[in-house]
Amino acid sequence: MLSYIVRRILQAIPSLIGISIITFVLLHIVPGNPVRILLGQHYTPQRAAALAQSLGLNKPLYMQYLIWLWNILHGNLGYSYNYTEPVTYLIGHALPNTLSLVLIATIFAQLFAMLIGTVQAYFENSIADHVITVLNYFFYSMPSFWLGILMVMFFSIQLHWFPSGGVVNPQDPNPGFWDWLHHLVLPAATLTLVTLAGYSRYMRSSVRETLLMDYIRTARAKGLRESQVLWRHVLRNSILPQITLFGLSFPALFAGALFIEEIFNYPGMGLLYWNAVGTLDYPVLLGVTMFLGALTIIGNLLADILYSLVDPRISLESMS
Amino acid sequence: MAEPLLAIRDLKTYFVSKQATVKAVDGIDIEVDRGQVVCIVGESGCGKSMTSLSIMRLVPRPYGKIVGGQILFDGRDLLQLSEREMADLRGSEIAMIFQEPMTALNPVLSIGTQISEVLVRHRGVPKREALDRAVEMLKFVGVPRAEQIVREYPHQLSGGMRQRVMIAMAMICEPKLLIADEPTTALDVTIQAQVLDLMKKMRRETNTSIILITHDLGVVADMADHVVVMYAGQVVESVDADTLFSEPKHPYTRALMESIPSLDEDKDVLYSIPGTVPSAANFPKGCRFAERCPIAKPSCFEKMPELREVAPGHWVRCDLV
Amino acid sequence: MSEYVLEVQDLKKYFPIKSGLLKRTVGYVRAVDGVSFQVKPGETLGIVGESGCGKSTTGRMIMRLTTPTSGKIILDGKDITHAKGEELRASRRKSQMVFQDPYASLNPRMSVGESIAEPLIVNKVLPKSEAFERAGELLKTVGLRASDINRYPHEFSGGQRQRIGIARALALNPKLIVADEAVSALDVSIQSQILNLLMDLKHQFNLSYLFISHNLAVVRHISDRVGVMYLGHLVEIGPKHSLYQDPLHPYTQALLSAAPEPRRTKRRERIILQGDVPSPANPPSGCPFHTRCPRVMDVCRQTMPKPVQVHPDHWVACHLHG
Amino acid sequence: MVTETQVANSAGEPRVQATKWRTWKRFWRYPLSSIGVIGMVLLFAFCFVGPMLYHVSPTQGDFTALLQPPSAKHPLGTDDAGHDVLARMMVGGQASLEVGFLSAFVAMAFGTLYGMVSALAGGWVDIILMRIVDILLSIPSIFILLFLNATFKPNVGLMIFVLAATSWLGVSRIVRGEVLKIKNETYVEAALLAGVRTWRLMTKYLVPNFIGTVLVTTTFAVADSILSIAGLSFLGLGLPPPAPNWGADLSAAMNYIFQNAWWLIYPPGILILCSQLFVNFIGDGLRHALETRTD
Repeated sequence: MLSYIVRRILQAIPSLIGISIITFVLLHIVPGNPVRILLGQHYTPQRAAALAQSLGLNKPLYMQYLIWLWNILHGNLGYSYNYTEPVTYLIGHALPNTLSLVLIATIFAQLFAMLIGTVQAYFENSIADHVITVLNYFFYSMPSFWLGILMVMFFSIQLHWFPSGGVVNPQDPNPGFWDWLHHLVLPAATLTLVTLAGYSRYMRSSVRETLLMDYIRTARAKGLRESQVLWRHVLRNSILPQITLFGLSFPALFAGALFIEEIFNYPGMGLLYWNAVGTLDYPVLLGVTMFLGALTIIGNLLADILYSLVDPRISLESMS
Repeated sequence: MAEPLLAIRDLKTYFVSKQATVKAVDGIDIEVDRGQVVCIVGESGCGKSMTSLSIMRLVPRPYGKIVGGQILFDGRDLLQLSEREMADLRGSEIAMIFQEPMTALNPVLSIGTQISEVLVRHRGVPKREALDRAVEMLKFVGVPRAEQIVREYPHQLSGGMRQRVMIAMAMICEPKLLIADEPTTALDVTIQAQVLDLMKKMRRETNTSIILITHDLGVVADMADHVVVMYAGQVVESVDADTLFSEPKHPYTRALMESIPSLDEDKDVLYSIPGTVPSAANFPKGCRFAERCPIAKPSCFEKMPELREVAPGHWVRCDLV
Repeated sequence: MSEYVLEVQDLKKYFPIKSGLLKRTVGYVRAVDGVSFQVKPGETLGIVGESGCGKSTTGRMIMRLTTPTSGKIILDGKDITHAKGEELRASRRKSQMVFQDPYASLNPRMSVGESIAEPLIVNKVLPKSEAFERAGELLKTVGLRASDINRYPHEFSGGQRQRIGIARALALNPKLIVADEAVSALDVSIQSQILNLLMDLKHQFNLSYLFISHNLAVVRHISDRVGVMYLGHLVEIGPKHSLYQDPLHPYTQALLSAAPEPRRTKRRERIILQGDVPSPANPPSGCPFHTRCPRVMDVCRQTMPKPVQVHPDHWVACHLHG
Repeated sequence: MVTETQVANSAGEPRVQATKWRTWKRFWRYPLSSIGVIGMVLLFAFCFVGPMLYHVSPTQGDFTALLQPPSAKHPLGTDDAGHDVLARMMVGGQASLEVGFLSAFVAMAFGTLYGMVSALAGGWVDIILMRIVDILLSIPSIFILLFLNATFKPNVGLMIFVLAATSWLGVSRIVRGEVLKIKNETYVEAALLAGVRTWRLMTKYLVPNFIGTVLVTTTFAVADSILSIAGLSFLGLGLPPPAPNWGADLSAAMNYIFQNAWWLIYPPGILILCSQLFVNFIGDGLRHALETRTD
């Protein structure tokens, strides 16, 4: 097990290098000059040259990359051009917010999806199945940013149940856990709803397929109660594809979080990136992309480990 | 003569959808005595597997429906039982094994769990004890290293071992009736011999009645006390095994025997039954075999023959014998 | 003109087992481990054995769908073991194959006429319109209607599809047809139709067959000579009457005794072999059958027996003989 | 004894239509397909035919009616600059639909080629090509889109290219999987034995047998692209103003959320939602039609 994890992490290194090269090249081949943006009205050729020198932007591209790579090996993601703070510091503040949003949404979405999908598949073609199918289509097709706005409109502006944005109440000198949770409800609910629909569609077809398997017929031929058939025989097999989906859905979740952070003014990775785009803040852009790439790879690794725990046919050794 | 353990009377199992009604089983009568091995033989699509699933009341939903008849088991009509009562019988009084031992076992549960859960469910035996009994049962069906096998998973076993596990699972509650649906079709000849041998041993030692469903007349000759030949959803011949092989009466049974190559006899040309089985969604009104029958008369196409007793205990659905 | 249509010499196929980070080869599955035999013109050689014995791999190597690890395949006097490109294409006009699964062997997106005419068109034997005409004739030859050429595979039953597959195999007038479990997926009544058809065609076109099957009775019926395979080895080969009446190898004896016969009167004493076939990834030393052999001797565990001729043309590889 | 020719009477079998038509029939029999197709036609008509019938400029403000709820003069109300919302909705969808469909088809073509090459080449080529796809897939595409749009001045052509550049990945993976599966089918082996060469193998054996799956994937890619454009515009990075766009209008509407300007918030959202729904319906219809080819 441990050797497997180590090996997978070693295998992730080329992927991470790949991500960094792609992002790095992409950032530097596009038109636009951060120096010009940073200096704004104070722009003069001399100042620009000096600034470029101090930022290391006058070196050849491969040198810039190697320097950046060297720094990263020392835990240094560079300094933001904009905030003059270390990128690690900025990410350190943004990451917990995004992670709590994304993790809470995935966990809730997965749990509800399992429940809903199972009920739908088990009572296929019942009224409940049809109603849920319609709702699923609706939320599956719903753009997250529109749903976010509607949530704010109803639950915040009309009903005053939840705040419309932010992480904590800025007026409160020392906000507690409940305040934080109160601010998290709407963004997390929005992200949950838009991901839930996709998961539960998947779960429905997965349970449907499992129900047709020979071993379910065997379980019934053994006289097991329907609840036993469902819990012991159907569910364990049906969640297998769901686990893979969990691993694969990280990029989409981060994308969804980006819009939600924007709407709810929730200072996470998405908002950080979004603000950096406008000013071509290379170190921040690179840092955020690298981090999300790494998280995606970790997510896949987690999913694989989880999979091997549930499915005895897969041994971690044979998967590499 | 004592009352049979199982008596199927005029059983009809149809698949009903908007487009068509498929008469998979169309009015069959079968009796199984205690300790007897009854083979149901026929080609694919003749309704033999649906018969077995009907006895278990496991006809695939939502389209499959038992539309008529009786299944009297030990004096009770299974078709009248509630779903709950039926579940109590399955695995305990009537057990079943299937053709594909790979897909019939749950891939994510250990062999031990899958065998012992039957005991836990029907006999209320505590889990630990049930596991011990599972080990004993595995030894009984000839599985080597039984103590380790209970902790292993289906994919770690060979086909023959999996079928032994299925048999252990089916027999652990000592059912009165075992239904085996093509239990050796997926196995190699030498492994098939092992499994058939095991089933004979089971029958000897537990006096369980067996319904063996197969398309292989060789297996029938090896195992059966009584044989039921099915064609197009109906029983066409029903007789004790010795008579079947010495004096087959129905043209279909005879044709079937003639079309099999032999291990020690030269045949220049095999008999072959012309055409194909009529579609179960659209049976002809007369005899269902008439179209392919070498001795059919015009009357055969007009009127469906009854299953009649042509000699004591020898039932044939043909008016010409 | 050579004496044999097909000659196979010491044919081997080892599939590498790869493992680890760098996908190193850690061992081999010895699917076929030194098989030799010949097929004469107009002869049918049957190959029987249980699953995993290497009979299908042998057939696929002869068709060059799998590349042999070592050994020689001589088709109609020409060594095709390492044939490539056009040379291989030319060799395939002399040998064709009939597959097991009649449902998977036809392209669902092509009409049966297109499927049958395909070898004629791509080999530029006939122009397109004539190729289709020929496809119609071939359909008649295998007992279907010429008008069926425009229909699609899903409109046919399993037995009919198998006929279509046979018609396709006949299109190029091959000398040899390799039939890999060609009737195993069919019901007995359909099976006998196809067997009769194959025997008809053999006389009509003077074909040779390599007939691979696990069904002993079927192989006996169709073959002139029969070879028995076990764990990648040909353990016995001989004329069918000699082999079925007087099986020499203990495995052949067990196999024959285990095959259920549809008859109640005469019953052979059944030899029940113990255990399963060993894994070809880790075959036993000496004779491959010694782990299950009821008549095993010390020598069997150490040395691989050499084939010896016991009766005319009847060879066996067993220490009990020779 | 029965002879061979007697044996093979294939009489009494119902005629079945050829494969293509059966698939079509299955598609139309699926209730959601027709809703999707009709809905999509209506949506196209709304965006492209609508402006020809409804002659109100989407970009010229009516200064007598700023931020007005629906009225007879402005059936869907006006925004803060007095623009007619209905006119903006009609014109605003044009680019979304164009870019959505075209980019998905560019992605389909490239992804199919890439996946097929990868599967057929095998070995190291396959490993490297797929590793590239894996790496690209682990970067959330919206981040790349954001960045590209922020630095280039986007136009329709560029948007098609940029969106196709991120959505071909999924197609290539699916095609590779399908080709690997079909490559092992017996009918492909039979084709090899018949002497079929690579090009013919690809066009007559591989493509016809996986094109259905690709079509389904492409349909869902259309939905994704339309959503991405709306999303980018929502973040202010779509096609540059003054050209109206659903996403951009929704973003603008957010400023009036406290004034409860619902007529600004519902129309663009509903239109995006409908475009997604209809495309998903069509995709599911196709999937359903292609799922069980033989029964």
